[in-house]
Amino acid sequence: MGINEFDALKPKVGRRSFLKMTAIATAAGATAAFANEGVTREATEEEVKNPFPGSQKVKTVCTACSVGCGIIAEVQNGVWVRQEVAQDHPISLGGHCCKGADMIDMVRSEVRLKQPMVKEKGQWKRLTWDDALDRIANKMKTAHETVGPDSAMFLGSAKMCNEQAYYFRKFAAMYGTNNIDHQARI
Amino acid sequence: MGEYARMNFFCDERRCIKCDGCSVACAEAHELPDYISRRKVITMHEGIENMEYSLSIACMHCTDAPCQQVCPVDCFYIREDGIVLHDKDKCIGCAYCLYACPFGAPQFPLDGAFGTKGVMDKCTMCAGGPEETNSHAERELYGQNRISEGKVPVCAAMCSTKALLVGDSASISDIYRERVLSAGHGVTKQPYGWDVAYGNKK
Amino acid sequence: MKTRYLSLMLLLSTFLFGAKADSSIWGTNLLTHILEYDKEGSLHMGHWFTVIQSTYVKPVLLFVLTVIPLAFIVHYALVGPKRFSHKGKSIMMFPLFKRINHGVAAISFMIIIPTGIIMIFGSTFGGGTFVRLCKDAHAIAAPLFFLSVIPMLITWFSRMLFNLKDDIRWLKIAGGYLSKEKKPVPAGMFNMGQKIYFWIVTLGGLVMIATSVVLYFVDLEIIAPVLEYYSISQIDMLRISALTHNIIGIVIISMFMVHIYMSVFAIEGAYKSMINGKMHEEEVKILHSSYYKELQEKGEI
Amino acid sequence: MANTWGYGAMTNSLGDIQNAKAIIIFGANPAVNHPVGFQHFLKAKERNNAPIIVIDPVFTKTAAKADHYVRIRPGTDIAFMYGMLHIIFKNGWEDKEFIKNRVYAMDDIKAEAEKWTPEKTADVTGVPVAKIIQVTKLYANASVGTLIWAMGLTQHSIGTSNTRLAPILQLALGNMGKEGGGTNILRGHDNVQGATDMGCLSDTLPGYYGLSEGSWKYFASSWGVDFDWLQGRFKSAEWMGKKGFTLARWWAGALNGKDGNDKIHNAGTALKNLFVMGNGITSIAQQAKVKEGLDNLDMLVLCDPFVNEAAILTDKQDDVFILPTATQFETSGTVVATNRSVQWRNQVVEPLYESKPDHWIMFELAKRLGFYDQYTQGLKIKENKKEYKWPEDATDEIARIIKTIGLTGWTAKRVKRHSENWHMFDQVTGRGYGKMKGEYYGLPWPCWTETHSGSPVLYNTSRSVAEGGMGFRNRFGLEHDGIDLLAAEGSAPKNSSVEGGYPEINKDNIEKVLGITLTADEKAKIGKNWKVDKSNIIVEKCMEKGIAPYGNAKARAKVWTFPDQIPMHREPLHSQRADLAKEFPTFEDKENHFRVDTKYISKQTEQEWVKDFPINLVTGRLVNMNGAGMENRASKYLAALTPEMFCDINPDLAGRHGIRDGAMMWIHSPEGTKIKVKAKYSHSVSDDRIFIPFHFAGYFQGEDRTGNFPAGTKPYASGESANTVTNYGYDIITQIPETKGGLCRIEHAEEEA
Repeated sequence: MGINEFDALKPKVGRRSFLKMTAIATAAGATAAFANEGVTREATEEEVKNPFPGSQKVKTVCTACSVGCGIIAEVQNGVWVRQEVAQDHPISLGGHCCKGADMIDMVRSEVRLKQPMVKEKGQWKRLTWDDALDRIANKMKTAHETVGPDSAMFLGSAKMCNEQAYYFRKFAAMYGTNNIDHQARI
Repeated sequence: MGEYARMNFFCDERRCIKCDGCSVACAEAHELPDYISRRKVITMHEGIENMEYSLSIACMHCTDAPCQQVCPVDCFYIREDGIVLHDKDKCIGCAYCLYACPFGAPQFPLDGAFGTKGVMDKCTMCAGGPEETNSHAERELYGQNRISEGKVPVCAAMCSTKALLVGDSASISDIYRERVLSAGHGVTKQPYGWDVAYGNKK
Repeated sequence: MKTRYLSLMLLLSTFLFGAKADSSIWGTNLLTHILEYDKEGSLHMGHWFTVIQSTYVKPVLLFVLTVIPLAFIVHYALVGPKRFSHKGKSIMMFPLFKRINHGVAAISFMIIIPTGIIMIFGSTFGGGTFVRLCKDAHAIAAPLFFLSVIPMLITWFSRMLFNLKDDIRWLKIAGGYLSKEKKPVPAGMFNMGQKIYFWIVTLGGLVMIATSVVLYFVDLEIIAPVLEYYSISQIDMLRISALTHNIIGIVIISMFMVHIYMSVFAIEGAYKSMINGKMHEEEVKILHSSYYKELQEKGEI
Repeated sequence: MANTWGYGAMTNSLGDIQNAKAIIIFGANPAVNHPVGFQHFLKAKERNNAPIIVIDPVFTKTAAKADHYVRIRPGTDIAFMYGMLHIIFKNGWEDKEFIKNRVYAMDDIKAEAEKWTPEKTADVTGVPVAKIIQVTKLYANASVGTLIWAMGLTQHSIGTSNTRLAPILQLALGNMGKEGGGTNILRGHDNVQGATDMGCLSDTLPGYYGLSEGSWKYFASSWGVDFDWLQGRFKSAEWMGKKGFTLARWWAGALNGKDGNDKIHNAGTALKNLFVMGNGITSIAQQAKVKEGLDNLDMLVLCDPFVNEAAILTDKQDDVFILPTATQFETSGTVVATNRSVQWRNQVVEPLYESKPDHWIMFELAKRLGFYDQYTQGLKIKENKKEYKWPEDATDEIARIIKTIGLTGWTAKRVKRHSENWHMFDQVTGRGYGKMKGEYYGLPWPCWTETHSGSPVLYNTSRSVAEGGMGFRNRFGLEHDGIDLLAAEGSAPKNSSVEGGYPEINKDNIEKVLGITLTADEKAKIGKNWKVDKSNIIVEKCMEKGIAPYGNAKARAKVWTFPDQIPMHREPLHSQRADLAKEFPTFEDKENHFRVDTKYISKQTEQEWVKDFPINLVTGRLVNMNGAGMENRASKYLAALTPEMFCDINPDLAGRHGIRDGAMMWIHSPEGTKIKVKAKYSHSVSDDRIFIPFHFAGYFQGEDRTGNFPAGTKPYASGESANTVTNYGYDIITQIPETKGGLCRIEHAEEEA
């Protein structure tokens, strides 16, 4: 079978095509990654069909570095099905490095920690949230009462959002210590 | 430019910084197994001043695709817009396309009987394969079909510095020409016009 | 000897498996391959592979597959098969080990050759599962062939050495197959035709094995130093291997067809000697006259 | 940097770099660390012909795109910058008008720069004289140049001096407060600017309010809690005002000075409980000490979406809690990018498995510790609600309280609107179009009011305050040594009612400076000064008059409270040049430095380190990972790019030690620790230094500890942590570890049988 025998598989040639793509290219201007002028073919009904019917696009922000690239997450029935391109984001212009392009894998990685665990006598044991928090709080409370609040050290994160970071600081303050820090210092 | 323009990839080596955004975006978007790299970024003369450059490489969707010529089972087909695709149901994993390919694009999982090469996998320019467009079968075999959704192939769309361009050759050269002509004219000015006729006025 | 030989093969194959760790095909050497492709001063192997593979391999094989059987039909019709008396004494030609050896080789050929042909004409068979299975069978039968070709080479080596006097005369009369006369043909235990076939199949077969190993493992670390010495890139080695494999393959296919024709049609019942190991006296006397004389001198007859 | 002109943050934005006419990148590798941001650099190069000058010990991917690459000896950035200043002053390339009007004590810098002739600079930095002159000329003569830096400048014992001299260089050239100029520090993590602003630090409260009683009182009342109650939570009033341990040296607190470790001053107790939330403490310098610290803890709590590798590093057998937290995509909130602009991060999916968001854990713990009501009171104050809504109410709480950096405008509603309409902003200037007109993308702080546009370029006097203009902050008094610290006449922001400098606005001077009279009602409402004015009247009035609430002063080149009043070159503690270490010795040892005694000169002179450890050790990042790398190594695609720990080594150096490409090698540190890594030949490093990435963990001094992972949580790649061999040494002000100028010794590792 030669080049031209693949009629069944070949899209029909037509004028009305790639309309959506044109829109994207225009919006992104001269630096757009995609150039489409002159390529025309009929977009069949099947092709414009969304592969993930009923999915929603959620605008969010990459967690890798401080550039703050936009990420568009496509969510179907509460499952993040794929990562879309935020071509219109004013800082990233749709660009991602490998970390950003792989943000979805952070959520769906198979090696995530799946439940609270504690190490007891050198063995990892599963426990419930209530159990875990009770035990931690007990220890902290005892330490606060006996040796004082400065026996605790809080290491926060530059990966948290502002609100969480702020509440982390507040937590340390209300626990009663200034032993709190995060990654700005490394 | 007629309506038979061909779709191409182009990597601007002055801009490529080997961030591997394209290759990971591709792997992630199509959920490839980790031994398949449809796209990869390669650095030459690493660490040598004024010599080092990087390039992103995948199937280049050649006009005279050698893979298509040598394939014993004719599993390749070239779409009207020049995208070179293949039929995984036909492919026998003989790797002749790999031998013919100048770019090392075809990839083979070693999962056949007794470790023989399995069915070939390569860049589809995010255009899927011969299965019904956007069907489950197509996504399983070839990954997303973004072209049919009117979307840009994911590698170029996610290129961090817009080094990787994709589109029909005329438009790619338009973009590249604009980049070259606008050199030295500042970011806010138009590349053409009277205000810059005699160089860059401060 | 056999066990030692088998363990050697096993060792070799495990070693090969261990060797394919870092890819030089898809790794950082990729760009060098790209630069090499059809560049001035390069081997132009990519180009040659594409041209030869896309333009010549199929037609040539098709030619071989049609013309040779046609020639046989013509030969069969005009000259006809040679018939020998089955009455006389039979002479033990092939002891059991050799017969088994030959049998294994025959089975592997019966698998390798048709599957090889099917792969080359893959598109005619529509590709897909059937051809893929053929490919797998092709790969599985290859070690079988390798297992048989080595002892074959060793045991028949001395008998297959050329004896110029007989062999050139044999060639001149084309083995006597073009005439219906039963004149003794100058040949030892094996005639020139058999010798040519033997050397092509064994040595060519070894080349086929070697190239198939290169093709099978894609990036073969152990040959890297050799390639470096000759400044051949791994991908060019693959291309050379694939071309060699196909060209020699076609030659072997044609020789194999002759071999089959000879044993089944041209000499009636000849194939039986490979089953029971015996050949009748008349047949030996005519077709392997020098060997017959040798036996007579030794007084075995 | 904050000590130079008021705020310590990137002054311009990434998009604004496109306006630069020359770019110097000092100890940063944006092509690898901020690849998407680097496109703006490339555009400046392409469209402005802006030369990119990279000054780095290692030939990075950024250097590969640069016009000029300067291979500098680690830890000599100050020498290099003084060398540049020497040439600039000698040729009169400095911006004299700018210095006169807006800079204090530049003469001191000039005097110091006198000493740094190109020859001297070349000797110290290892850069050829011609290259120094060429680069300086190119940069000084560009109409506007931007200066970029990152960890390469800060992670030194003189890191603070580095980050002071770089702004001074920009001040001398008058590149401050201009589009395409500025000092652009590239932050690391996605919200490192935000978390810093939020005061996740041991020496400040949110918004850089200090630990003084006044600040605490302001916060106590803003949080809706009783100040006495809050003070009662602390050991005593004294400890409420003391800086705590830092991330860099908390382990000293756990070790409590035993076995000759540095002494601590921590309210009479060692650290017992460590509570870690999303912090890869396996990438802190001195891993061996970190491990010891972990082993000595009473309880270790690690909250992370993946297993924090501290859990497998420690030999501690009991009370190691690992709690699964939601990823950032399973919770919403605001994040601040490097250019001070805020974005709303939407929740994408519900937390998977049993994971819970960070704040849920904190709230639950607060409940159990008995201060939940006080803890959440601040969320309800604004609208006097019964129930709060996370995170919107927290966002508004922050906006309500933090005035210092002008977060008043960052209400949840506004931030969300920006992120929803991100397509309506210009990529270069960040200006909004259409309905977003009059606002800059992400409202870069200071965003003074709920209608303010945000300030994309700090200290830009060519814009009015309402459009994001301002002078330098008046933070260090009105005069010093008899010299007026306020800006000179004519250097006020556009449309200002005052032409020259003015002090920061407080209750007493507001009427005088602004030339207004307040009503009695207003007078009753306003706070003591603009920072603690809950009514926000001061700021509102200032906006009307085009006045920046924090004043308009001069930037200072001299910080009279620091050990080095002007930045001075000092050799790293482990210097490759023993002779220079004598000429430029480091600081005196510092007692009670963030609660722990820290060695400087005694470490430097302990022995001639370079004799035994001749090779410079440079650590850095890889493009496919960040931080301790756990979350990236948990992705199979990213892990596949660098499946194991390696060391970039020059073939010459490797050859001298008999190390083949791909062979294993040992790296020994002066601290007596070692790591076993794979050698990777690379010409990017010269033959006196090696480069190792710091994203790996799981192995410790040649020992594979990945067996300690709970089943099914082992990442796809593991390796030695680079920080096992980073050297002792901490910044004199901030205690950032000196990981970028250490020494080491290498040897070929024998293959194990």
